[in-house]
Amino acid sequence: MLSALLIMSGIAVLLGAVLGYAAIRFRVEGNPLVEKIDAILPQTQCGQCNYPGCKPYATAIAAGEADINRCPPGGEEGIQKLADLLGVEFKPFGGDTNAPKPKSVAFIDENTCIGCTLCIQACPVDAIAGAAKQMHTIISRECTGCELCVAPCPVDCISMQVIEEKISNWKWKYPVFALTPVKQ
Amino acid sequence: MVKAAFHTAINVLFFTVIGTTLLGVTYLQTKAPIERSEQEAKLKLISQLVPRQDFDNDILADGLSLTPDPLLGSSAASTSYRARKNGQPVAVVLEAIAPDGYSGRISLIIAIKADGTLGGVRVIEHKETPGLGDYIDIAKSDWITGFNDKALLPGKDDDWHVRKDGGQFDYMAGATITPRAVIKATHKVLQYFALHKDTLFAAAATEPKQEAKK
Amino acid sequence: MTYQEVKDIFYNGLWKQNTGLVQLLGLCPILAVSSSVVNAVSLGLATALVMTIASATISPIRSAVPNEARIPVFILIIAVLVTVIQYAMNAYVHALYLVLGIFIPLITTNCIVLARIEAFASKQPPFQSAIDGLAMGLGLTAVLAVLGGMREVFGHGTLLSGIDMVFGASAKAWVVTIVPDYHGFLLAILPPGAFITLGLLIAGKNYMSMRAAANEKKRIIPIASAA
Amino acid sequence: MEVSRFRADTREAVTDNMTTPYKFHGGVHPPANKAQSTRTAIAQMPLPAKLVIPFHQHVGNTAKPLVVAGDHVLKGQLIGLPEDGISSAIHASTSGTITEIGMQVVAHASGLPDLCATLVPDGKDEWIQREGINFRTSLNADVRQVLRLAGVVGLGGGVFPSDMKLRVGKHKVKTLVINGAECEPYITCDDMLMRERAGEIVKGAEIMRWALEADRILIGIEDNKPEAIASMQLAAAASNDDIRVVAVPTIYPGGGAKQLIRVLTGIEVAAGVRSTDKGVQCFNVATAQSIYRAVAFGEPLVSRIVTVTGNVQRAQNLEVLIGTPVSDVVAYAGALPDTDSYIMGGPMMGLPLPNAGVSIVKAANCIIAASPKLFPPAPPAMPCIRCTRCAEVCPAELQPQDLYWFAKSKEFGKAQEYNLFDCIECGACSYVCPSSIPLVQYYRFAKSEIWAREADKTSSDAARERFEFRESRIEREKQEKAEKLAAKEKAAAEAKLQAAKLAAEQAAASPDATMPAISTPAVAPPANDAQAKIQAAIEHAKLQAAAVKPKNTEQLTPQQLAEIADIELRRARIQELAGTDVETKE
Amino acid sequence: MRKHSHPISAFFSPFISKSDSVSAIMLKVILALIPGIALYVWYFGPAILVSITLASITALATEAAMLKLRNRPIAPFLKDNSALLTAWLLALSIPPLAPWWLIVVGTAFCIAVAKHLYGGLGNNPFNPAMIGYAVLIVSFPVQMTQWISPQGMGGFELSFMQQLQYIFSGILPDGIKLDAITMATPLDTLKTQLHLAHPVSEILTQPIFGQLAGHGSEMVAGGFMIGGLYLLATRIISWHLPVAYLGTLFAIAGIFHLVDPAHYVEPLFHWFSGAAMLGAFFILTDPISSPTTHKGKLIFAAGAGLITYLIRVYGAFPDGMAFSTLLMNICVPLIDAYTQPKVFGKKEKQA
Amino acid sequence: MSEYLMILLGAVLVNNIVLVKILGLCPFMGVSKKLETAIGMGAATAFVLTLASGASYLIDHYLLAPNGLGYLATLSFIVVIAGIVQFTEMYIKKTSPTLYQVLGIYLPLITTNCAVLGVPLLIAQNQLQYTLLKSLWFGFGNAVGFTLIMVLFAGIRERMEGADIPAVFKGSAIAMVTAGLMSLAFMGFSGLVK
Ligand SMILES: Cc1cc2nc3c(=O)[nH]c(=O)nc-3n(C[C@H](O)[C@H](O)[C@H](O)COP(=O)(O)O)c2cc1C
Ligand SMILES: Cc1cc2nc3c(=O)[nH]c(=O)nc-3n(C[C@H](O)[C@H](O)[C@H](O)COP(=O)(O)O)c2cc1C
Ligand SMILES: Cc1cc2nc3c(=O)[nH]c(=O)nc-3n(C[C@H](O)[C@H](O)[C@H](O)COP(=O)(O)O)c2cc1C
Ligand SMILES: Cc1cc2nc3c(=O)[nH]c(=O)nc-3n(C[C@H](O)[C@H](O)[C@H](O)CO)c2cc1C
Ligand code: SF4
Ligand code: SF4
Ligand code: SF4
Ligand code: SF4
Ligand code: FES
Repeated sequence: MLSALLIMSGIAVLLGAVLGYAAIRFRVEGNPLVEKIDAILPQTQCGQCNYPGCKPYATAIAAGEADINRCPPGGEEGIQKLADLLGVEFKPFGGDTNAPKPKSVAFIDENTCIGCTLCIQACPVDAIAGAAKQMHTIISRECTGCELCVAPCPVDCISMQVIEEKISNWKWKYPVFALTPVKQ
Repeated sequence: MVKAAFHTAINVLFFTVIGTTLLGVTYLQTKAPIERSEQEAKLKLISQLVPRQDFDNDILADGLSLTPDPLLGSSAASTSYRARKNGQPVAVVLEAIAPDGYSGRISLIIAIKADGTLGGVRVIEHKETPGLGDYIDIAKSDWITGFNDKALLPGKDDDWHVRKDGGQFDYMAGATITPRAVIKATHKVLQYFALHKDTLFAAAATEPKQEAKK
Repeated sequence: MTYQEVKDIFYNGLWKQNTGLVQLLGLCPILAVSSSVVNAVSLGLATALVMTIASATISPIRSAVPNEARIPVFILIIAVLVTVIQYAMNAYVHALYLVLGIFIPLITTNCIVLARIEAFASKQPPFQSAIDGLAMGLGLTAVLAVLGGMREVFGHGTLLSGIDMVFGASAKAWVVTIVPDYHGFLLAILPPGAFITLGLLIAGKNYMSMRAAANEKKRIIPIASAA
Repeated sequence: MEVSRFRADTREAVTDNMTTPYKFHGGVHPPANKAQSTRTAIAQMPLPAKLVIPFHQHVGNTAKPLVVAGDHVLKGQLIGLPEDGISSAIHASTSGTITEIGMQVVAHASGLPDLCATLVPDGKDEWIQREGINFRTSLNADVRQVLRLAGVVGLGGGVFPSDMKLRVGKHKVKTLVINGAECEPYITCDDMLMRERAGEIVKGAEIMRWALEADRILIGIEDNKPEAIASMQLAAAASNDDIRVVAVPTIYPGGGAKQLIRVLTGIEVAAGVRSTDKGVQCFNVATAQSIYRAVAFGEPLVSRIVTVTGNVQRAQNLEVLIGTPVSDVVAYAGALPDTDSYIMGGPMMGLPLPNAGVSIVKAANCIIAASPKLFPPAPPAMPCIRCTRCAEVCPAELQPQDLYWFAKSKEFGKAQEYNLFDCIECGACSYVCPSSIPLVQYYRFAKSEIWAREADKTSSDAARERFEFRESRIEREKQEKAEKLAAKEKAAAEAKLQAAKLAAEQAAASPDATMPAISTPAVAPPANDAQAKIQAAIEHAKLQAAAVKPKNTEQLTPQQLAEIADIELRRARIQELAGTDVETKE
Repeated sequence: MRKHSHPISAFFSPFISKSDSVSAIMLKVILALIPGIALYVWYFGPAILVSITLASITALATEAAMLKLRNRPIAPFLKDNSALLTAWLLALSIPPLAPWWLIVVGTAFCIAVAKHLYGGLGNNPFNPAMIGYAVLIVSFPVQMTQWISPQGMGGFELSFMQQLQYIFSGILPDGIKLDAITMATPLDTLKTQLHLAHPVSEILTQPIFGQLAGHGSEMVAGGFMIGGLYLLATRIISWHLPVAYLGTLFAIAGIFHLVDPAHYVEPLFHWFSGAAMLGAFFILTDPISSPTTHKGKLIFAAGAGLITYLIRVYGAFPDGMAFSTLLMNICVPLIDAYTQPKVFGKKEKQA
Repeated sequence: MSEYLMILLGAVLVNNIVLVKILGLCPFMGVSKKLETAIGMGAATAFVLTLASGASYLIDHYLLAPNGLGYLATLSFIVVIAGIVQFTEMYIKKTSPTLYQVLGIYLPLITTNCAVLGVPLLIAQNQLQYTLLKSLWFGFGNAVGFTLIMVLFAGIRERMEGADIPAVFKGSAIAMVTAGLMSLAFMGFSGLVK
């Protein structure tokens, strides 16, 4: 019994010392996971995930506080990528998140705009150009479609327009198999 | 830093000491029942070969360590147990190994009565093909009981083969390697017994660790 | 703690987060000792016991353990519990002890034990933790029992063989022969059979969950898209 | 076997010493079906009643329209100006009136409309004034500018602006390859062109050789076109340049630029590598001819030779004005009644036309009238059985079955790893696939998805950058504000020491005035009255304007500035048109 | 116009094609089995035809049932002949006199589990027929070792009716024992006898051995080889697999034989016994479960050859064809991934 | 020499720790979705397993057995394993931050890998009568066996990503079946090492 205690104590003390040392010597700093998650998020910065932007959402996922299925702009594909990265199962959008919408850009009705600059302040990616009292315009190439500028406009001159399919952005479709009966 | 390490060490130490103590206590508490269970298990096995009513000694205490012998197929020392009634030898239980099973060694225990007939054979461990070669296992078939009461008869060595090879033992079609191995091993043990009969029964029940003379 | 909470924990452990079918933890014993119902259930119960006690023990002391020593201390406690159970089994159900062999000490590294402690017991009060440990352990036992039953019936055509190891020789009569004169589909007893049968079980669970989900949504999900 | 036939043929065909015969991996031998359309000489297609000329007929940016509806144009008049970067010019194919500039369905796989000019001919076919230049006394850049404004693009199917391909790069171009292989079944436009206008082709090749400063010219022609080979040899012999006509084995896709270069020179040009970096450049024979016409006569590309074949009564080659409706062309050749669709290009790589109303474009080397009998629909696709027949015929030496597997399951990263972008979409794999899998479709799908994703990625990276920049800017401003505030307070405190209470109050109020109004509109607009509402908002905005300085106008790119200017201009014009009554526009 | 209302239509380039269909390819492979089967019938009686029939029926029924369960169209897949081919190969690898349920269980298992759980034709990582064989031999070793003796060599030759009766009811004609109609196969006999420490030269004098390997079975193997050569000639299989497999087997067996002829038979014995020929031309060549690159095929088949030899000589099973195929099947994805050929223009050396 | 070869072949092929001995299945199932992580996990486990075999042999042979303290086997082994895992984590973090990033989340899981405790326990049961060197070698063999199977399995799983697997079998169910068929194939090696 005594020898048992001695031996185990010896092992334990050694182990404890190693662990204690390790804890200080090799403290984890920063979380590289956040960057990886953030790289997957679409950077629309829309806040539909209930976090103030993509990075905070990424941080929350990394900390295990948020589910991976809360970003509508990322679509199911985004969820799949997050699931792959984190080694968890794919899950469909939760009931309370907005359904993913087709990609759109904001459009300012130039004749109504009063140049109030409120939308400029709302846009998270500086995609609206214009000076005070002058008409504002959306740089559509830089607009992420987050809709954050729509609400603040006092004259309701901003509308979201679905990006329509043109020859320049047309994509080849997935070939359909005649073999598989499509069950509805 | 050293302090933190120290703190962790103390913590682990604390739980280790408690755990070890608990284990020590458990060990002491279960030591006796475990020994009893083990002996019971052994006895149960032996009594399949030598009926309990046939002996009256403490058979497990009457052990004899045997040096390795080609006839036993063993490469390490093994123990034999002697059954006696009223001090008279009744039977000896030997461990043996059939090295040439289909997929490896087959461990056997073999009881030989004092008169040289087999009390019985049991397979303790084998790796033969399930469903084909494993009929030597009493749990699968009673083929192994075919050895009961067989003995070495002068000039009848040819009997110690499967029927296919001209012997007296049955086999299952499609798997003869396994029975051949078991029969051969048993045959050899009987030969060992014939050679060492006296030493096997000689020693008194007092000293189980005593070596058999060669 | 309300009745509903307890119910939820049990539902979680037995079905929704089932260790063998969903979390895929604790697979080694599930696959290795499920060749008969008796082996399976025995080990399952032993594991459940360890989980219950371990969860209940660790929950109150969790704050006393420094973070970097967490896993070693937890696993140390588990190891002690397991060894105690191992010796008890050796003493009182010796035959079973021999059959289960190395898988008894290996309860220590059964992933689900530590996983539950990390995920649940180290965050919840003792009673809840104990219930969770029990529920998870019973979930494991349930999978083991079903798997053991399936493999035994497929493989040997019997059920409950080896029951005498637990309840003594008289229990031999309890063995049920499902298919008399069965040829024995050995594959089911062998390791490949273990994997494949568990695969089928998981698929079965998926099927039921999908059916339930489909019923909920009141529409049929197309099975899969393209060929 | 291939090699030996190659040798035998080339020995006949090549006058001077031969280039080493190389082979490329794979390839298939589909039935040629070329005899039908080579029976008659190239004919001139009569003027159609209406031409629809797309502004985007080439690789690169859409040309910028220079005309508006109602304008009268002459044949060869520039109606589309090349945009910056890769682009090319568009011309009126005949004289007449532009009746519309608008979106019309064009010959594109999407079946979507694109910007086109509709031209109703006046029947005079009156050329605009034009004149050639002497290239030998010009600068390379000038010649290329001529080609750019003449709208010369690759007529081998690639429609890449030819002037871009004639730039002299870092690497010396040793060999100029002229592609007369015409490996696709059915198509004979190059064959007929070589038979009838070999001299112009060779002259065009001389211009290109000069521009590229290449050492020699190799003209590769498949050995199933002996007449073309003979005619080209004759023309080549008349040239002073080092020109060799080489008969190459007939195998599809031997006319692919990479394959032909490999066969003629042994050089392999990998995907993503410019062939000029390897010392070769490749042009189609028809391109050569149109370069000659553009340089020597100032003639822009307003027509091309089109093979009309398939389910028609009179399969033949026609010289067709760009913009002629396909329906006119097939009607001229006499489409048979069971024709149910039209293919632009050959049966291996061609494009099914969305309808017969689309017009002939510069890429249209062939129009095949298709009937279910001629091109029976493919049997339903079965799963891939990994038989690797596709890999055996793939000229790019890919593993099409793997690419298919990844494309099918949308594992695009893997597909790229397996060199998806090396696929030249030749269709040889689909041609031999026993499971009848539309392999090329899968590759096209995967490629366009990957492109789209890359675009998404770039824009999301840009968005992140801008977002982070904005965050840091706001942070900085906050800090500055706080500092200012602190300074003011300090000042106020000092003032208090010296001056009266009133003065102190004034000092305390002043920071409010300089604060940007981030809060919601404080002025409640009068209900129901839009005019008043806006008026109020304007008032409000005016209030803010004093404090707010636009925060993101400093770092705009020139493009963005141009865009804004553009919009301002339009706004001004709209306001001009509609008066100041902006609201009524609603 | 043809279905152009939507941008996606089934009508896309290439518009022409020249190809066998999948079912034609499978049919040709089935036909190529016929010489071997004919010789099989000649030497071992028509029982094999019964197993083939049973296997075919089971395979088609299982295939149809699984397709139905998976909600896939049934007709095109039933007509692709792949299930039939699997069935034939499985039937050829189990003892023809095995009870009827054996082949039924084996076929149903391999079609349902090894093929359809993975998504059916084209998706299975393992060779279905060999999965069937492996399942049967580990589950029913007794039944799987009752090989028929060639031309009544065991003492009695069953008539067709008697064979049928035995397969379906397990009843033998009066007075005939199982031993009289079955015997260990050549490979098995060799193994047993070597186990009993007889030298090769002595073992091979037993009547069940013929010129090269087993009496009769060597001819059957020859028949499969002829069928295999037909497949090679028609380019349905590539040479890499059979050549690498037989070559490796020959080389290893040759080395062992040269070193110790008393314990190791000559290489040709290995070629013409067991399933080596069948395997080299029909089993390893299963396109779906073998690598697609040339180098990969060589590695795959050489590995299979090596493992076959090891199992035959040292392992617990008399023949290693099935297990070596399955073991190499496991490696296929990695082999494929690491043997990707360099593509056009990206080779190290340029001409 | 040939004995060592047999130990290695036995551990890697014939008695493969995962497919035949059925140990270490949780990481086998959990971390085999991607080839890259499977390789990393395999390598890290291999390292710990080999070291643990040697260390526990030493403990068992020199500390426990002479003092009749067999009942401390599980406890002492697992404590040592936990220590080695921590050490490995430390070491990797220090020497190769990139590898650490790949493996980071999996490293602690090694502690609860049955194989890592199972192999030392097998050695301690002493049926094999190994020396220190052989124990290390045996541990290494099992480590190689584990890694090999992980990698091959991950290869198959990656390929199956594109397969048309019935919905109910997608994911872990078909992975189980695959593991079963692999295990079936590995039965072919039985008997190779007697
Ligand atoms: C998979 C397989 C496993 C076998 N396992 C055994 C076995 O465990 N024991 C045995 O004696 N024979 C076994 N055999 C049969 C032997 O190979 C050999 O055929 C048999 O022992 C010879 O018996 P016979 O003399 O009755 O023909 C097995 C055969 C096969 C194919
Ligand atoms: C599969 C394939 C086949 C081709 N066949 C021909 C051909 O037969 N003749 C030809 O001139 N261009 C052919 N091309 C186009 C050439 O690759 C290349 O784009 C052209 O020769 C370059 O000349 P250009 O810029 O003058 O068109 C083919 C391209 C591909 C991908
Ligand atoms: C995977 C597979 C395994 C086989 N196993 C054996 C075997 O173990 N022994 C055998 O002799 N024949 C075996 N066969 C069957 C032979 O290939 C073939 O049927 C042979 O011609 C039968 O004659 P034989 O077995 O008497 O040589 C097997 C076939 C296959 C496809
Ligand atoms: C050359 C060739 C060999 C084949 N070999 C096998 C085989 O060994 N086993 C099998 O089950 N199917 C075989 N098949 C059939 C088919 O590939 C098989 O059913 C698929 O594996 C099922 O997805 C073969 C097919 C071909 C063309
Ligand atoms: S929901 Fe919006 S803010 Fe949130 S992660 Fe997605 S894009 Fe970013
Ligand atoms: S312009 Fe509007 S919709 Fe677009 S990014 Fe800015 S705030 Fe979002
Ligand atoms: S030809 Fe078709 S079936 Fe054959 S490997 Fe290629 S894609 Fe698959
Ligand atoms: S289409 Fe692409 S993959 Fe197919 S053969 Fe041509 S180059 Fe190869
Ligand atoms: S239970 Fe063995 S590794 Fe998880």
